[in-house]
Parts: sequence; structure tokens; C-alpha cells
Amino acid sequence: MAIVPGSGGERSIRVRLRLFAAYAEAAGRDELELTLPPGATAGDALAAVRREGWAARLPPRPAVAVNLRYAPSDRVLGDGDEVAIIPPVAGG
Amino acid sequence: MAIVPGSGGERSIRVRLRLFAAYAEAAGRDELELTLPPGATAGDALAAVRREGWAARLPPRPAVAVNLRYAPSDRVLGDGDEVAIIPPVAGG
Amino acid sequence: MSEVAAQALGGTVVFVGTVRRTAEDGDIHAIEYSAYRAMAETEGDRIRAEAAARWPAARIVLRHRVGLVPAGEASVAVVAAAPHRAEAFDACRFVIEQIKARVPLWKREHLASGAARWVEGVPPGGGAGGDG
Amino acid sequence: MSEVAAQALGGTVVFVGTVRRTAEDGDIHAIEYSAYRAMAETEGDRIRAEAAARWPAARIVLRHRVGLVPAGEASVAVVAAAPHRAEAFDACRFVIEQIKARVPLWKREHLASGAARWVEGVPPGGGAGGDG
Repeated sequence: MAIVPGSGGERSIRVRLRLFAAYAEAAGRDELELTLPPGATAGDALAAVRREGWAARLPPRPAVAVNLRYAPSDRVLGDGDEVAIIPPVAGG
Repeated sequence: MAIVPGSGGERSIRVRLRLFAAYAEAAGRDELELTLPPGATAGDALAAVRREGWAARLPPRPAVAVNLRYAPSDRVLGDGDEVAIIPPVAGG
Repeated sequence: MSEVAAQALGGTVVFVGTVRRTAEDGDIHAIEYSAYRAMAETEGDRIRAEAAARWPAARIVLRHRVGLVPAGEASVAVVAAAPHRAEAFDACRFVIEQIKARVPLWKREHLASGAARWVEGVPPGGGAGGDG
Repeated sequence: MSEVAAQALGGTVVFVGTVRRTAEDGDIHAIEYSAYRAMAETEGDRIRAEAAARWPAARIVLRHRVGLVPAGEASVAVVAAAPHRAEAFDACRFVIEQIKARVPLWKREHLASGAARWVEGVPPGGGAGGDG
């Protein structure tokens, strides 16, 4: 198998994780950085967040957005992605 | 059978008949007076109007209002009632 | 909207009907509305009462212009305010549908060419019958 | 409404959502809206695009305030103009329902007593899934 230059396949990725409303209040901040293994998914980012104490506040399957769009938990993340945990919405 | 004074059962009635929009245009006027036998109905008023030449313009069963309210053809009229033949409506 | 404003009403739906400039066969300069005015008013009151019976918490205002309305201007407006948006939408739509179905109003299109013609309406089916 | 005005559009439906003063358990002084602003904007654009696909002739504008909105003031407005009223009603209602179902906005009630509390929302179900 050929080595593909620049594939970056072995480097970990960093994502910016954003929190809002009641979740930000519970966490005491509205943003954190996560370092994840290559190929990590939105679900993996969520699992990393769950290690924090305040995350007991999160529902079993919170909505997640990646780069401003709702995403399924198997969505694969890229370096620099913005991941957000979206509390139940209440516009209007 | 007793005679009830003031029942007016034998006097003819007069009604004001109003026309609107295309019907008034066809008739060349927007109002006429009809003298009808006692007990006459909205349908009788319409039948009287049909004797006029322009009334060929009317549909088989035009809507009729008596005293500002849609009325069935068997609605009995009283002296001084206002009867209107209502063309298909087009508000908005 | 201030006519229906109240601090317990969270949703307001407004319908505005505007005179369109374009018809299938010629530009419209204006529409001339005529009405059986006294009956149009009582029929409007009846529609409002029927809506109040169906959506007791709603507040409703309806207005219709008569006379010449230039293309691009509003001819009719219905405002329904209610505690919740579903009632406001339903009440507003009910009222405009009823206006169009039964209020004695007629329109005559004035075309850019100078010609005028009555717009075909719908036989009124509401109210207490109307099969006379 | 001038943003959606066009001379071929005969029906315009406006929805305005207003902050209610009364709640079950205490008077509301104001509601504080917060948003994931960049996503709220793109999600609003997506809703508009979906409505445009379903009602191609409709023109739609949506606006939502953020920050503190005193009771009695409007927090959200949707305007839909279309050639015919059914499309305008359907498009307006679709847009406000979608806003409430999926745009990342949150509200915190500020009570007359001085207390404040988050309003329970709905799990967003629209867009590309959201089961993460």
C-alpha cells in the first residue's frame, strides 16, 4: 500500500466545542477545546464531554451540530470543526 | 273561527327590492318596490322580478337576503321588508 | 394590531389582501369594490361572532375597503390574536375564507387599457341558507 | 412587509409572536432570548429555502430578536407573501413551526419577582438528523 503524502491520517484533531443556555450555565463556560483521535465522530466528542462533572446535566442523546448544522452521532469530525451541543430549543 | 283584529291577514305587502353590481347594471337601477300578496315568500318576490326583461341575466337560483341576512326561498316576507338579490360575491 | 393587543395574547396572525397588478389578459390599474354596506357590516359581525364561538380566547378585527383601490394597495385585512399561534392562524384563516364566501362585496377590474369588467364571484353559501 | 411586497402577490400573512405577561405561576417582566447566532442564521436560511422549494411563488422574511424583550413586545415575526392566500398561510405557518422546532434559540423568563428561569424547550428534530 502506497503512502499518501499529507493525508494526516495519524494526527489527532482539535475541535472547538460550544455550549449554550442551560448547558453553558451548568458547565460554567460556553466553550471548550477537545483533542480527539483521527476519525473521531460527533458521538466521540460528546463522550469526551461526558467525563466532566457538570455533564450529568445532559440528556441521554442531546442534539449536536457540526459546523452550524445538526449532525448525526456518526458524523466524522475534521480538524478545526465547531461542534455544539444544542439544548432543547425555545424560540418564538 | 274568531276574527283576530289587526292581523292584517288580507292586506297586500310592499317590499323594497335591492339590486347590486352586475344585476343593478343589467336592470339599469339598484332598487324597486314590489307589492305582493299576504304570505308571499322570498321566492315569490324573485318570481315577480323575473317578469322584467333584464332578469334573464339572473341565475336559476340566485342568493337572496331578507333584512340583511341570507334567507331560503320559503322565507315569508312582511310589509316593509328589504329583500336583496345577491350576485356571486367577490370580496378580498 | 393595537386594536387586538392584550398582554395574555402571544400569537398574532395578520392577513392582508392586496390588489394584484397582473391578470391573465391585461394589466390591472385598480379594482373598484362595491358592497351592500349594511349587510356587509352585519355579515362581518356574524363571522366575528362565529369565530369567537370557535376560538373564545381569540380577538379578531376585520376590515375591507370599498371604492377604487389602486393596484399594489391593500383591500382587506384580518387580524387574529390568541394565546397560542394555532388558534391565531386558524381564526384568521376562517375569517378571510368566510369573508370571501359570503360577505356581499363585488369587484370590478379597471384595466390599464381603460376597459372595466366585473370579476366573477362565488355564489354565497354561508349564513342561513341562501338557496332562494 | 415592504421587503416582500411585489405586484403579483395578492395575499400576505404575517405572524407576530409577542412576549406574554402572564404565566401560570407569576407575572413575566421580560424574556431574555439567547441564540447560537451563526447557526440560527444559517438554520433560518435553510428554513426559507425549504419553504421556497415547497411554495416557489412565495416570498418570505423571518426575524427573531435576541436579548431582553419586555412583556408585550414582539420577539419574532414571519411574513409570507404569495399570489394566493392558501400558499401565504401555509408558508407562514410552516416557517414559524420550523423556527420553533429547530432554530437554536433559548429563552429565560424574568419574573416580576426578580427571579429568572430557563424555559423548557423542545429537542430539535429537524435538519439533518440531530440524534447525536
